[in-house]
Order: sequence, then C-alpha cells, then structure tokens
Amino acid sequence: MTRRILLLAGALALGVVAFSGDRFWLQFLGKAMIGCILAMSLDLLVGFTGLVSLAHSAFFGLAAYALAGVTNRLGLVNPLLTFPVCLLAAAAAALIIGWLSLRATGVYFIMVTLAFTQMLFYLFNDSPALGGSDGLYVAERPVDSRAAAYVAIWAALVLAYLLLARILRAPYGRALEGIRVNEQRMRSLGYPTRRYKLVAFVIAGTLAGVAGYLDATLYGFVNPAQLGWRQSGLILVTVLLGGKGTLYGPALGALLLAFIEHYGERVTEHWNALIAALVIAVVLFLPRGLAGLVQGGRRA
Amino acid sequence: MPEPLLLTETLTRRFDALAAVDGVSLAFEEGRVHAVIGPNGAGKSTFLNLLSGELRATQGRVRFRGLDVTRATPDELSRLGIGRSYQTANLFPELSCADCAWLAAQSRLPSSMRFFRPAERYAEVGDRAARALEVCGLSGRRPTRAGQLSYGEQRQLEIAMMLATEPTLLLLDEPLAGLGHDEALRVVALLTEVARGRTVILVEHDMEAVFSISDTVTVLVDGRVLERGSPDQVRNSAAVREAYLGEEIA
Amino acid sequence: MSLSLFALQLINGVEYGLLLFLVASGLTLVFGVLGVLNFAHGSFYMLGAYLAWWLSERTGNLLLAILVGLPAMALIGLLVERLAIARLYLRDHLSQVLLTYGLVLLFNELQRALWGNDVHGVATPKSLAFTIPLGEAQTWPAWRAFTALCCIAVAVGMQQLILKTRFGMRVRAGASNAEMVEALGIDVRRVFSVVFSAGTALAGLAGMLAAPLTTVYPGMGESVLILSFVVVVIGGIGSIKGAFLGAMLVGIADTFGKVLLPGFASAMVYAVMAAVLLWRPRGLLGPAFEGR
Amino acid sequence: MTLSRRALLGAAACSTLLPRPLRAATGARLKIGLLLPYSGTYAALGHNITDAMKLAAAEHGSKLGGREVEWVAVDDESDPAKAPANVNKLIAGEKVDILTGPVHSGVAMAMMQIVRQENVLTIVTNAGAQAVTGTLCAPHVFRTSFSNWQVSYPCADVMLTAGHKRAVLMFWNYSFGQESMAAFKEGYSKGGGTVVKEIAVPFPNTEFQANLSEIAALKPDAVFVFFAGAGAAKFVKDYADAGLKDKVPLYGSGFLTEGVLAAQGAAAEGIKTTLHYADALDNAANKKFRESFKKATGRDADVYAVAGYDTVNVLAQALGKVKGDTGAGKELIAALEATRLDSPRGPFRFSKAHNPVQDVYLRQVKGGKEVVLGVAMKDAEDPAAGCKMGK
Repeated sequence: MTRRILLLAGALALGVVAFSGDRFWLQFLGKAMIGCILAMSLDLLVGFTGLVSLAHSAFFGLAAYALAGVTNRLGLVNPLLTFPVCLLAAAAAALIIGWLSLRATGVYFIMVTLAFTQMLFYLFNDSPALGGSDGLYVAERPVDSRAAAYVAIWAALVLAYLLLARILRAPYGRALEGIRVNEQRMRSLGYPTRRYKLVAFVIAGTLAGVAGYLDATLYGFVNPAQLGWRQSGLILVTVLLGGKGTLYGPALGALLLAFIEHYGERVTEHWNALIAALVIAVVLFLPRGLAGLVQGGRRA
Repeated sequence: MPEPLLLTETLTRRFDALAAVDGVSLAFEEGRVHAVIGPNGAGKSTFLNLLSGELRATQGRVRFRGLDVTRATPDELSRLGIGRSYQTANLFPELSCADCAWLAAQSRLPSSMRFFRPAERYAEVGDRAARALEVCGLSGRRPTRAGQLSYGEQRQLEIAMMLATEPTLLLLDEPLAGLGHDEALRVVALLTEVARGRTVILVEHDMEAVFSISDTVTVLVDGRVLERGSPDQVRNSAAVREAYLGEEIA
Repeated sequence: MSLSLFALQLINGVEYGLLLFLVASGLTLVFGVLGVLNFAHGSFYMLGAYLAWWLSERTGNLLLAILVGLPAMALIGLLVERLAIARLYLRDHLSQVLLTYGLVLLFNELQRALWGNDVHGVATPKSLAFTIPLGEAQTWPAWRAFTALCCIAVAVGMQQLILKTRFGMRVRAGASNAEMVEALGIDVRRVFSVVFSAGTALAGLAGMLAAPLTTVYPGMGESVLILSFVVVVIGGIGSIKGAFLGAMLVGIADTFGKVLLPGFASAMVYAVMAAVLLWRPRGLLGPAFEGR
Repeated sequence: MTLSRRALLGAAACSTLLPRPLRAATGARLKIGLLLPYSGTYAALGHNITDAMKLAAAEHGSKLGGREVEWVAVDDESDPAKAPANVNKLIAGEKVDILTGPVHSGVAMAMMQIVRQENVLTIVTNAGAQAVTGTLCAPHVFRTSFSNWQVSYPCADVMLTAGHKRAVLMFWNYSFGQESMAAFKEGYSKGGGTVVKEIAVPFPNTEFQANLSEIAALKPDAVFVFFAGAGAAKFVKDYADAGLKDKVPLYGSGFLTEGVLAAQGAAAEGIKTTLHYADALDNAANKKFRESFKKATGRDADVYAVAGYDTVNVLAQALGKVKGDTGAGKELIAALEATRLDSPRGPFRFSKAHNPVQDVYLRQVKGGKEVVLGVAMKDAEDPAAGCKMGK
C-alpha cells in the first residue's frame, strides 16, 4: 500500500512543478519524465515479457523525426494531427522491426534489434536531406510554451503508467508473465506466444514514440544521436538500475540518473565514475534494483 | 469400428542417420486409454513430441478428427483440444499453483488479448482453474510456488494444468517416472478418474502400472511397432517378453 | 573495378577481418564458455593499446612492450574475473550486461585519469618498418602483415587448444554443462578464471597490435566492441570457427561496401548481421543451444 | 513542396529575429558559461579552449569590464542528444551572462536554436558550421574560431597554382566534412580543376584501406581530405603506409595535422594544409601567448586554444567600453563588432555576420614541424550565405 501512496505523492510533486514557472526545472524535469516514459515502456518488454530490445531508441527517434518532417515539409502543426501521425510511424516501425526480430531469440534477438536501430541511425545520420549529423529543427512546435509542454509530458507519464499497470493486470499481462517465465510451456497451453510478444513490442515502441514526440516538442530539435544503440543501451541500464519487472522501478532509475548527471559534474570531473560505482553496487548488492529498497519491490 | 480420433500414417522422425520413430502407423479410438510402452530409447517420447507438435515429422502424416495436423504448432494443437503433460517438470517455477492453473484455464478464453478488464474479473477462468486444482488434490497448495512443490505434487500440477485447458485428447509423457510407490498409486488413481470420458495416449516405461488402466497397449522398439493389442495379449506375447527380458538380462 | 583492384580490396578485407577475429575470438570464448555477455571487452582492447603505447615509450621497442603487456593484460583479466565477473555466473544475462557496463565507465575514467585525453602515435619496431609492394601503385606495411600472421597463429592455436588438449576438452565441457563438470570434480571456477583471463589477453593483444595502426585515443574501445559482437553473433556464439567466418564476412562486406555502395557503407555491416540472423537465428555455426 | 534543409533553417531563423533586449546585467560577478567536451574523443580540445580563456582572463586581472569572472563549465560530451539539456542547464539553470562553446557542430546546432530564442550573448569558440554565421546568424551571436569555408576554400588555389588539375576528395561524411568539401569544390572548379572522385567515408569509421586502394588506382595529381583528431592521425599513417605519400601529394585543412602531428610522426612529412593559425607564426602576440600558455598548462598551445584566448580578449575590449554591462544590448553588440585584436593568429576583426575576418596561412610539415609557407588568403571573409545582417 505504501508503494501506491509514494507513487501518488511523486506524481503530485512532479505535477506541482508545472506551476512553478521556473524555466530550468520545467525543462530538466520534463526531460527526466520523458526518460521515465522510455524506461517504463521498455520495462514492459524487459521486465514483464523477458524481451531485451536495443531498438527502443529507434522508435523514440523515428517519432521525433516524423514530427520534424510533418511540421517542416507539410506545415502541419496542430498536435491533434501530428501526434497520431508520429505515433503511427513509431508503431509501424515497431511492427516491422518486431516481426523480423522475433524470429531470433535470446542474445541473437538483442543483436537483431541493435542492427535495426543502427541502420535507422545511419539512415538519418548519413543523408543530408534528412538533416544529416547536425539534425533538424522543428520549424513550429505543436505546443509553444514550456509549461504547456511540461503538462503534456506529465499527463503522458501518468497515463502511460496507468495504461501499462492496467494491461499488466489484464489477461494479456498475465500471458506476458507466463511467456517470460516459460514460453515453451505457454505454447503447449495454447498461446500463440510470438503474436503476444509482437503486440508487446508494438505497445512499447508506440510509447517510445510518445516520448520521442514530446522530446521534439520540448526542445524543437532532433538529432540522429538520439537513435543510436548507445541511447538504447542507456535506457536498458536505467531499467535494470531501477528494477525490472516493477514498472515504477525504471521510472525511479530514470529520475535518479537525471539528477546524478546534473549534480555529478559539480562533485568531480570524472562524474562518469560516480555512475559506474552506482551501477556496480546495484548489480552486486541490489539484485532487484532500486525498487528492491521500496517495500520489497512487489510486482506491479 | 468408429472413425479413430487420432491417426498416424508411416510417421517418421530422423535425427541424421538415426530414425527415432520409423514409419509408425497407428489408430487411436476415441474414449479409450492407449498405452505406448517400450524399453529406453524405443522412441516413445519422440513419438509423443511428434503428436504434440514439439517436434516436426521427417515423413508421414498425423490426422486428428480427420484433419491433417502434421505441421501444426503446439499452440494450434492445444487449441484443437490436445492437452499434454511433461515428464520432467515443465512448469512456472516462480508462479504460485493458483497462477499456473490460472494461465492454463485462461488459455480457453476466445483470446487472451484482453487489455483492460483485470484478469481476476474473469470468474469462469477462476472456476475452471479451481476445479482442475481440486480434482488433482492441490486445493490446499494454491499459494505455494510451483518450484517449491514436492516431486509428486509437481506431477499433479502438470496434470491439473493440462485439465484446465479442457482437452479431449490427453498426451501423457511417463507420468509415473521417478515417483515413490504410494505417490505412483495416487497418480494412477488420479489418471483413472481423469481418463473417464476422454481419450488418453499414455507413454510409460513401467509396464505393470499401465496394464491396470489401459484399454490397448502398443509396444515400440527401436522406433517401430513390435506388438499391439489388449493388455493381456501383449503381456503374454513372446516377442514382447524377449524384447523386454532381453533388455533386462543384458 | 579492375581485377587487380579487386584482388587488393580482397586483401584489405581479409586483413581487416583477421584483426576483427582476434578481438572477437576472446569475446566468443568468454561468452560461449562462461555465458557472460562482456561489454567490457572493448575496454580491454583499449587498455591493451594504451599499455602498448606506454610500455613502448618506456622500453623503446613495441615487440618488447607486447611481451610485457600480454601477461599484464592476462593478470588484469584474472583480477576482473575474481572481483566482479565470478559473482555473475548464476545470474541472468541482464545482470552481466549491467555490471560490465559499469566496468566500461570505470575503465574509461581510469584511462583518462592515467593517460589523459591526447592522441598518441605508436612507432612500429625498426625491424618491421619496411613496406611490401602490392601491385605497382600500392605498398603494404610489414606491420600489417605481421599483425595478420599473429591473428592467423592465434586462430590456429585456439582451434588446436580447444579441440586437441585436455584443457580444451574441459573448456568445451564447461560450456555445455558447467554443473555436470563441477559434479565430476573438475574445478570449473579455475577453468572459468583461465578462460576469462585468456579472453582479456586476446582483446589486449588485438589492441597492442592495432595501436600503431589506429593510434591510441580515449574511447577507442567502443567501435571495436560493437563490431566484435556483430562478428560473434554472425558466427554463432561460442564457436571459434564461427567467429573466424563471421570476421571474414564482416571484413570483406565492409571493405567492398565502402567502395561499391558508399552511401550504404556504414549500415552494411548491420544489414549483413540482420540478414544472417533472420536466415539462421543461431548464427552460421551456432551450437543448437545458446551457450551456457 | 520540398524545402531544402538550408531554407528550412532560414525560416526557423527569421521567426526569432525580434529585437528583444539582451539579458539584463545583474550582479557584480560576470558569469561565463563553457559548453565544451571534457570527456570523449574531443576532451583535449575542451581543456585547451578552457585553459586559454582562463589564461586571457588572468592577463586582465580576471576582471572583464570591471566585473570579476565566474566560470561555469558543463561537459557536453560532444553528444548532440544531450545538447539541449546541457544548454538549458547553463542558460536557465545557471543563468550565465555569456555562453561560449561548443566544439562539436551537432551540439552547436542545438545550442543555436535555444540561444537565439533566449537571446543570450553567445560566442562560438570552435564549431565551424556555416549556419552559425550564415542562415542562423543573429545580432547577439559571434564566432571567434573559423567557418568551415575559410579553412578549405583557400586550399583550392594552393593546389591549382601547384599545377594539380585532377584531384580526388576524401572526407568523413558528416557536416564538417561535407561543408569543407563544398567550399573546396567552389574554389577548385572556379579555377579550372576537375574532381576525379569524391570518396565519402562514414563517420567515425577509420578503416581507410579500401579507399586508399581506390586512390592508388585512380592516380590523381593530388588528394584533398577532411579528417581530424585520431582519425586524421590514422589516415595520414595509412596514406604513407600505402606508399601514396611520395606519389600523390596530400592536402587538407589544418585539422588534418593540428594536435596529432606528433602522433603521425614521419608519415606527415610534406603535407600541405591551410588554416587560420600555425604554431610557427612569428608575431609578438603568438610568441607571448605560446610562452604563457606553456607556463600555465605545461602543454603547447594550438588553434583551439587561440580561439579561447581571443574570445576573452574580445570580451575584455568590448565590455571595457560598456563598463561590464552585459545587458547593454545594442551598445555591447556595436562594441563587439568594432573590436580589433592583434591576435596570435594575426589581425582579427568580425565580419558583418560576426564571423572572424582573418588571414588563412599555407603550412607544410617539414622535419616534424609545421612551417608557414605564406598567406594562402588575405583577410578571408566567410560569404555568410543566408545571413541578412548588415547586408
């Protein structure tokens, strides 16, 4: 029960910042919350379905580039139009990449997803028409004021959590958990497991698209560096640090990493060593991640 | 002779040169308990894995209710009503017995792609799971994790999960393997009750246990059918005794 | 593309493949036998290169530096295995990924603290400072030939060691069923320590041999890490022969990709990997099961 | 309706050119933000720029326009993905009066968009992207380093006068490389040279063997390349190892050898490059600067340090005129535009688009040292395509 209260308190605290009008915290926490959406949506795959995907940043970047493309080339600005279009782009990519990647399993699956995310990275990085290595500006952002963008991100985070928590308690979520524990047994019980994994892949990819859309809205700048395997690796580390299979754990991990990165630099130029120490400590002493600290980190 | 529920035509499975199952043609009548016995390495488990779709046949056909299911996947066969249990415990070790049964029962929903209504709200799934656990005598062990059950209880959970999928044909892979005497008796009693009104194909190594509950017995040796008939015919068959005794003496 | 240019490009591709194999061989060994997904493998490559530079500055001769550096790398491997990796054998792949990711960050900071941020050149030893003419227009530096020979020697050596020796048999057994091997009374821990240390030394050796070619700079391990994963996975995890095949495929595909399809060159390697995995989801020579 | 990338950037530019006042000058201390890489492959550049800026400040008694200087550094890791957050940290978080940096052009593009909306006085201390003083030029944005055009265009004439009519171009296929090649081709085709082949190598790939074999087969008169840092070190060594060094002369912008000359060793012998600075420039300012930089840091100064050094000297001069009032808007910008520096690189002033107008020198590597052969282009001014300021 205390976990639910903590979550509520956290959501309210983040919500209040919307009215603070402090330009720095609006953008800093906005970016951190986008990190939470990415980490939670990846946890649906890593923590609940046992699928370790390194393609997550590809869908994030694709939605961001879709917004830049739609706004700059077609002049569409209204979010009611651009949001569904960008989500569709991310979902379609997730469907195709998912359908192909799921033919492989285990580490081979991980590497196929890495291959696709790198191919997408080079598609944008190497072609001047798509902005090349310098990236693109979003000519006119769907939401101009920073506070409005913050509220949109906050709402997306809360809705994403509720949606994922809901899905995980529904029959579909139960089936995913069965697949994570023993996929072969689930098949012999009559579940077409690859289709379930593909649906999970598309849901997670679409939510990553939401995060990408919001990031492009918050900053008005998209760059291929957001697409590479390094970004996917970072999201995976966030999920593992926070505690996979708990949904709120990865969100905790995203917030913590954002603060460490921000304040770490004040402490030492070698702030990366701080993160290294934290990561190694968590792996060795907190097998269930940070969520392990919160009331035994029971399943969502 | 009524149309057989399941039919195999020259079913073969080769692992490079070795033909683990070599041209087996058998018919399994509905409502009967069919035992398939044979010495170690006779191809019993391979045969069962071919029927349950876990292994793909190199040659030959499998027909279920007249439908060609040779290339069907395990999940398709399960949805057709073919349930199976495993010799080595193949459960969800981290999940409680209740959850294991729940997953099996939930598979009978038209589709589990339901995203919004919490699973507990599906009462019929809950009842089906509870009944299966009840029949298998595991009602008292609902919250216990499958991984922490005793060997015999894990075998009971295997059967309960299979029952929860409400199959019409049961494929049992050596359900008595590794059980103590009284545990085996308990499982045999459970199998007798479970077999009522259903068709069972039972692969087993222990001849005596099988004879008491089987209607027909097929003896497989080196992937080929050596003998087939009623339990008495097979028990008295010279060829079977020699195949078995030969094996035990050597 | 004329015939002579084709031959030249083939040599370039094979030569690049051989170096890739040297890096990937350590990775496939550690992953295949210990089942550990070692992200820090690229850092060992970097450490090897920095050691070669630092020691060759002190001793004035790169070959001597390698002779001293190799055991040092093996020792570093042993230390890392005892202090960190050993705790992961029974843990899932993800914990290994996270721990080795932490090690990568740690090694990057260690390198910056010890050797700073500048780019350093490494002189090839005088005895190998000549070049071999390749056709009339181009020459081939002796150091690259020496590196290629070393890679071939390592490939043959590993193949013999794994297949022919008792230790090799234990390594293979450990890969297929560590619990069983332990039950037979063989100290699997020692086998794992030696294998991890050997894997580290191989990565270090690759770094030392490549140092004169690539120069030495912060973050040099990262691009090699990804390429070695690609090679290992294409070949099939745990298979030395597979890693060799994968390295050749990637080396040649990258070389000809750059010349024939410049626009698509950088994505080429990943497209090849995706294609192989979609055709054979366990890699070309992947064992039936997925490593340990 | 297909908008080219340049036009699109221009459109984004016009919408924010509103004459809003600069951030008001609050508080005694002058906060200068440093958006530079302190980790990763460009870390050495970040440190050189920072140390040179602090050296220049120290020479002014660490007071600019009478105000004590406070440095606020953020490690941008040359990562464009983190750039918006890092810029936000300096502008909205630390509320710096003046923002300087970065090295990587992808980071610069992210910075430019935010800075032009936040209206913070910004001095670009390295990134040579044309757009900074081209389509994205703005009254409160200045650059003290160079534009990619400036360091590549002059090399065309150099090669043509040396009689090299057929050239192969090879470059890292990202914005810095692409813009350098565009500038070079502009000069080379105008002078009657023909480009035999353009070889674009994916960045940061450093496997050059395949392309070197191509060049060997093509047998051009000369080769013009763009590589920098460790990639440049490797390319030059591979070029020599492939036996091309003595057969086909190698040209490039100064970044081919800058900072990696020692690492290249003998392989760099004879390479000619064009750059707005050379270690061996014999003018008083350069000698004094190199001595004090060596004394302060123990390291040799380089072109990156010069940009840092000049940045603070420009600010000292301009802020002196407005008594340190960074909110002085028009007066401060006019003061900056009017600055004349006797820089280590030679005479220095700003063009109308706020890019340096400076001599570009022809240098050659002789005996492991950069020798200045002469001035390849006097008072080179970036064409600032797409910038409407002052036109």
